[in-house]
Amino acid sequence: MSHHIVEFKNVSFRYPNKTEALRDISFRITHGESVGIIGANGAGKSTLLMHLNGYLMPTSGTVNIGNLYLGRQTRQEIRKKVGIVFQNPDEQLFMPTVYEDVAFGPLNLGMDEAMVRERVRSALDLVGCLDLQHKSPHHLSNGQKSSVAIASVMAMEPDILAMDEPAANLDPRSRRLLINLLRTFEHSKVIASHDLDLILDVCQRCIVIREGNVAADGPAFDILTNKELLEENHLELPLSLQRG
Amino acid sequence: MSHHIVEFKNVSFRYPNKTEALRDISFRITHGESVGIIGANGAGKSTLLMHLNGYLMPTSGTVNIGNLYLGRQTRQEIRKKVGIVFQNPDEQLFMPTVYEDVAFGPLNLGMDEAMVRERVRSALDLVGCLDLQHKSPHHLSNGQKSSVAIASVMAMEPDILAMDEPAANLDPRSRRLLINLLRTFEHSKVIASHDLDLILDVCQRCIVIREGNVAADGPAFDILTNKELLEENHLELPLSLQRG
Amino acid sequence: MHMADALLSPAVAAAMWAGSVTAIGYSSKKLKQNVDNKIIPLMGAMGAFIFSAQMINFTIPITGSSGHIGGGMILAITLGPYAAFLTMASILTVQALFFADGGLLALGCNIWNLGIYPCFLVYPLIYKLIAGNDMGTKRISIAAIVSVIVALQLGAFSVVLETLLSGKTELPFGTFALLMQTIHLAIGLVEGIITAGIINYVKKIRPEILDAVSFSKPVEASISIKNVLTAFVIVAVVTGGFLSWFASTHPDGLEWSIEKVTGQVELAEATEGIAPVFRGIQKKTAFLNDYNFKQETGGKLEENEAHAWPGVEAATSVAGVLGGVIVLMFISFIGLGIRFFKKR
Amino acid sequence: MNFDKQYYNIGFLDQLSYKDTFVHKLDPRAKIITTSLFFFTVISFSKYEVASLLPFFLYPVLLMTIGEIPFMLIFRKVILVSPFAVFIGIFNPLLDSGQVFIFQGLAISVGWLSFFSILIRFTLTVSTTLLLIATTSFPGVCHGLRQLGLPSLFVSQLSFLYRYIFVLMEETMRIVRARNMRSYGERGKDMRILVRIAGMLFIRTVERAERIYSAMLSRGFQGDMPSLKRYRIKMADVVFTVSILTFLYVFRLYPVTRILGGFIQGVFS
Ligand SMILES: Nc1ncnc2c1ncn2[C@@H]1O[C@H](COP(=O)(O)OP(=O)(O)OP(=O)(O)O)[C@@H](O)[C@H]1O
Ligand SMILES: Nc1ncnc2c1ncn2[C@@H]1O[C@H](COP(=O)(O)OP(=O)(O)OP(=O)(O)O)[C@@H](O)[C@H]1O
Ligand SMILES: [Mg+2]
Ligand SMILES: [Mg+2]
Repeated sequence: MSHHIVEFKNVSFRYPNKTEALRDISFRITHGESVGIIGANGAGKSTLLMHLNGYLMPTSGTVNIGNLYLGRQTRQEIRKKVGIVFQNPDEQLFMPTVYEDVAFGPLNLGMDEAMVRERVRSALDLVGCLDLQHKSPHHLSNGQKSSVAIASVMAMEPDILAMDEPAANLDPRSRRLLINLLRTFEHSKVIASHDLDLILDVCQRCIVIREGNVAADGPAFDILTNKELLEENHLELPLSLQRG
Repeated sequence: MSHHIVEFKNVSFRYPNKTEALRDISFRITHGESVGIIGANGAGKSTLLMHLNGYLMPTSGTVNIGNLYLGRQTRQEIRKKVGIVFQNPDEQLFMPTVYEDVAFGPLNLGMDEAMVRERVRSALDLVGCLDLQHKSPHHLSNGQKSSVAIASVMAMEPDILAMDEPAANLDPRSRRLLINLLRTFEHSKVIASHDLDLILDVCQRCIVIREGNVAADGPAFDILTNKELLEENHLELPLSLQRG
Repeated sequence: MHMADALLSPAVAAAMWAGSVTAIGYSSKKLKQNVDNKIIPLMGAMGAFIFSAQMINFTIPITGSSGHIGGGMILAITLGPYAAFLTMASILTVQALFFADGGLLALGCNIWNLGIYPCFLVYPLIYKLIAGNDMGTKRISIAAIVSVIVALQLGAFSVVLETLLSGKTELPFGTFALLMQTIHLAIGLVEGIITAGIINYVKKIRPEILDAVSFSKPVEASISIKNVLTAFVIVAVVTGGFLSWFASTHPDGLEWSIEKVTGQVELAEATEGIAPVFRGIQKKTAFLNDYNFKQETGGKLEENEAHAWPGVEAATSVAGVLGGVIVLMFISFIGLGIRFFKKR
Repeated sequence: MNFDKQYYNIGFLDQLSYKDTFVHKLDPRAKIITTSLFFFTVISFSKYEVASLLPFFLYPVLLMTIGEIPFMLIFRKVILVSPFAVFIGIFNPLLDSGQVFIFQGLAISVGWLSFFSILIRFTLTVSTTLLLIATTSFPGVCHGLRQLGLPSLFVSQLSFLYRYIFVLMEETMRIVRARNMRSYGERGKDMRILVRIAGMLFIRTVERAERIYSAMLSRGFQGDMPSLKRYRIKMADVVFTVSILTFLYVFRLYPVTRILGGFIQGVFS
């Protein structure tokens, strides 16, 4: 399993409207690491995550995922390994019912019905939403949608997990469930969030992004207790460390 | 000003798909109070807030806002008093530029151009977005959109302010700005959020919603330190009180 | 398929613009009278939806370049004819401005071809008729597919008429029409299926939307059958007239019609002072009278007619070419000059 | 990916339109009027006209240079949309085969003339259209249309459309991405899924429109969109309009290229 690495080498990305969202960014995540990506609004966190399975392709530089270089040919292969939960759950749920939505990925992998059912059940159970399975996604509250979106990615059992602001809509218990889920997920994971307490709980390592580049990279605890560094990046100490 | 009360009496609400989102809920908010609405995902917080200006109408029971009973005739009048910031800023910014958007409300109130300009300026200043005034909403980052949406509601100088999960997209610095803004707003306010630290900072009183009903109602500090109560409701101690 | 500016004559462009603007004014008035304001954001958002839906369409290869995902019909079914027409007009406006799809002059034609037919003819006369009021899945599907096809056929045929009436192309009517109608039959089928699918999906998930959204109730009642019939008669007269004229044995009917439609505009202008000035200048500059325009030996009669067109002479003379090149150089200089001074 | 490109195309033209040059500052009405008359002038030439159309490039070139719009952008978009015009026009040389001599011994068919004429017109009209939007901004155009007398309901709804194109397209883009992530190649991309996605987008659009409406109501909306007077006719607008109209008039009525060419020829002969 040592091949589930993620490596960015001098990656730049410019949106077609000329916004330079990533500038010559490099880092390497080895197998099993859990990495938090933090930074101000507009720093480039989401853009970075979208490179992980080739929704965006670097304008220059190379992205290496599990020993495959990201390119038009390898994209399909890479998508089987990397599961991404996006910022807005509404955009991730497109099937008529929760069940069908979570089953969509496994079905496309060609599994048989019984196995799919099992996968869906366990994924929904993981996020505590088993009782929502016959509801339609637009009849859910925001937090319920987020949980289902997480389940739909977990049902694919990805080798590398990436999440963009996964806790924004969750109530504290679902957030705690998510934290536990992330802690028990033993492969590599990359989490972008403003919820620094979550990062502190889940990640060993933390990368601070500023204007599309790495501003700091190191053990999560060191970075998240460095008040000065955080404030330079429009961040604050994790709340749990603020009054303590 | 003592008439800016908000009173729900035995309000029930059922969505067209038969989900009972509010069940016989009653509470009363007097003038100048700041009230946090907390509860699990799907408890009914957003549904409750949408009753405040008649976007949804109770299936049974009465809603009394500033001594007007919510009904099809009074809705228009009530909307002038209540400013609501919904969860998604994109739905709230509908004019071509930030300036026009913030000016929309005051213009509809029939003010003259000079006064409108003054209102817009001060509202944008409040959220630190004065320099964005000639931009189009689609050129803003998520966090900036949230801030402008807040300004567009503040420009109406509402008597009662309601916000649904206002800090979800904001980075910690913008969140801090919002907290300060809310603290200086002296009329009644109702804030629904999972960010219990924000509630603790801003609200004196706190209402816990469970399955569409009031599970607890009392001083914010008492409720937010009552671990047992919180956990029953899928909540946790505010993060800043957790490790301290 | 969108009509393009370059293929239009002023007369056709102006006529179609007049028609479309009138329809916009009329529909706005009707809407304002009949429907509550809620429809304004709804129309805007639905227009944006059609736009985005077209974009998904691009990822499937069958329809190729620019299938317009049954825009007109889906709007008519959900918003009612007036609102749907205005929304369609807006979509086409945005497309004309940002994608240069068609162009601004051709916008009149495009609004007519892709807006009027689906909303005011096909929706009330075909869709409503087939779908009826019971709204069964099958009937909706059939109604949607048939209507989209018919609407597209009408639109495509109009493109053919407008192009030929403008006289900028030499394509023979039969070939052109055959080509356009066939292509649009295929496109229409795909779009029809998609339209039917969307309507049925919505009906399954949130049936109340179709009822709530269907502002067609009050509006539809106010579409008087008389108006529809009048419109129909006009269309019938235009097409019928054109066809019968075409069927006539006139040997080069196309040239003739072009002269009738566009040539007269030219002539009218010519008598109002272009021609005299033009001739005056010609006399003064003697070598211009000696332009090198000659018929080839086998030149037929129609070439002689073409000869009489003022444009041909000017375009083909050495002087014209030379002058053109000079002017282009001059313009480039102006352009570069401005750039240069701005930089400093 | 075609879809993203289309989206960014809008975005890019949109961004250009927020520049602050002389052309950008003109009243939208001035630009709308001159541009429409420009179009009518250009297409009013006979179908074999080539040389007399060339001076009209001055107008787009002026807009482009003064408005600081990148040439390549416009050029590329003109090429991108050209197939239809080329397709229709290419039959002219085949079908209209009468020959004309340009020089002794050099003969071409008049069909080629009308084909070139179509291409030139096409380039002129398309580039000018794109330049209009790139120098005016869509809200500006809407404002101009409103002041020129189009119904307010139509114009309001047009500006809503524009606003929500950005929201919905971005949303659609993300949905397509989410689907691609879980569809492993070609599976899951068939028409049924397309229809479902479109259907769901439809529902969400309607629900969104309802929320927008409620946001509008809560800010006092009563049926008429308030409008700020953003533009007043200035001297610059009048000067601009009058000079462009004079330019159009002169170059429509006098075969300037021919006169010029003749003059040069005369000098050298
Ligand atoms: N689709 C797009 N087109 C053009 N520019 C974009 C696009 N999406 C983002 N940007 C720009 O790229 C930069 C990085 O954006 P990104 O979304 O990656 O930020 P982020 O770190 O995820 O911010 P947030 O914390 O608000 O989610 C920003 O300046 C943003 O304005
Ligand atoms: N449009 C809708 N149609 C049907 N049911 C709905 C709709 N919106 C919400 N519900 C249901 O109503 C209940 C209350 O939802 P609501 O959105 O008010 O919860 P909430 O407290 O705001 O949750 P969250 O914290 O996740 O935002 C939930 O059970 C939800 O599934
Ligand atoms: Mg982001
Ligand atoms: Mg909510």
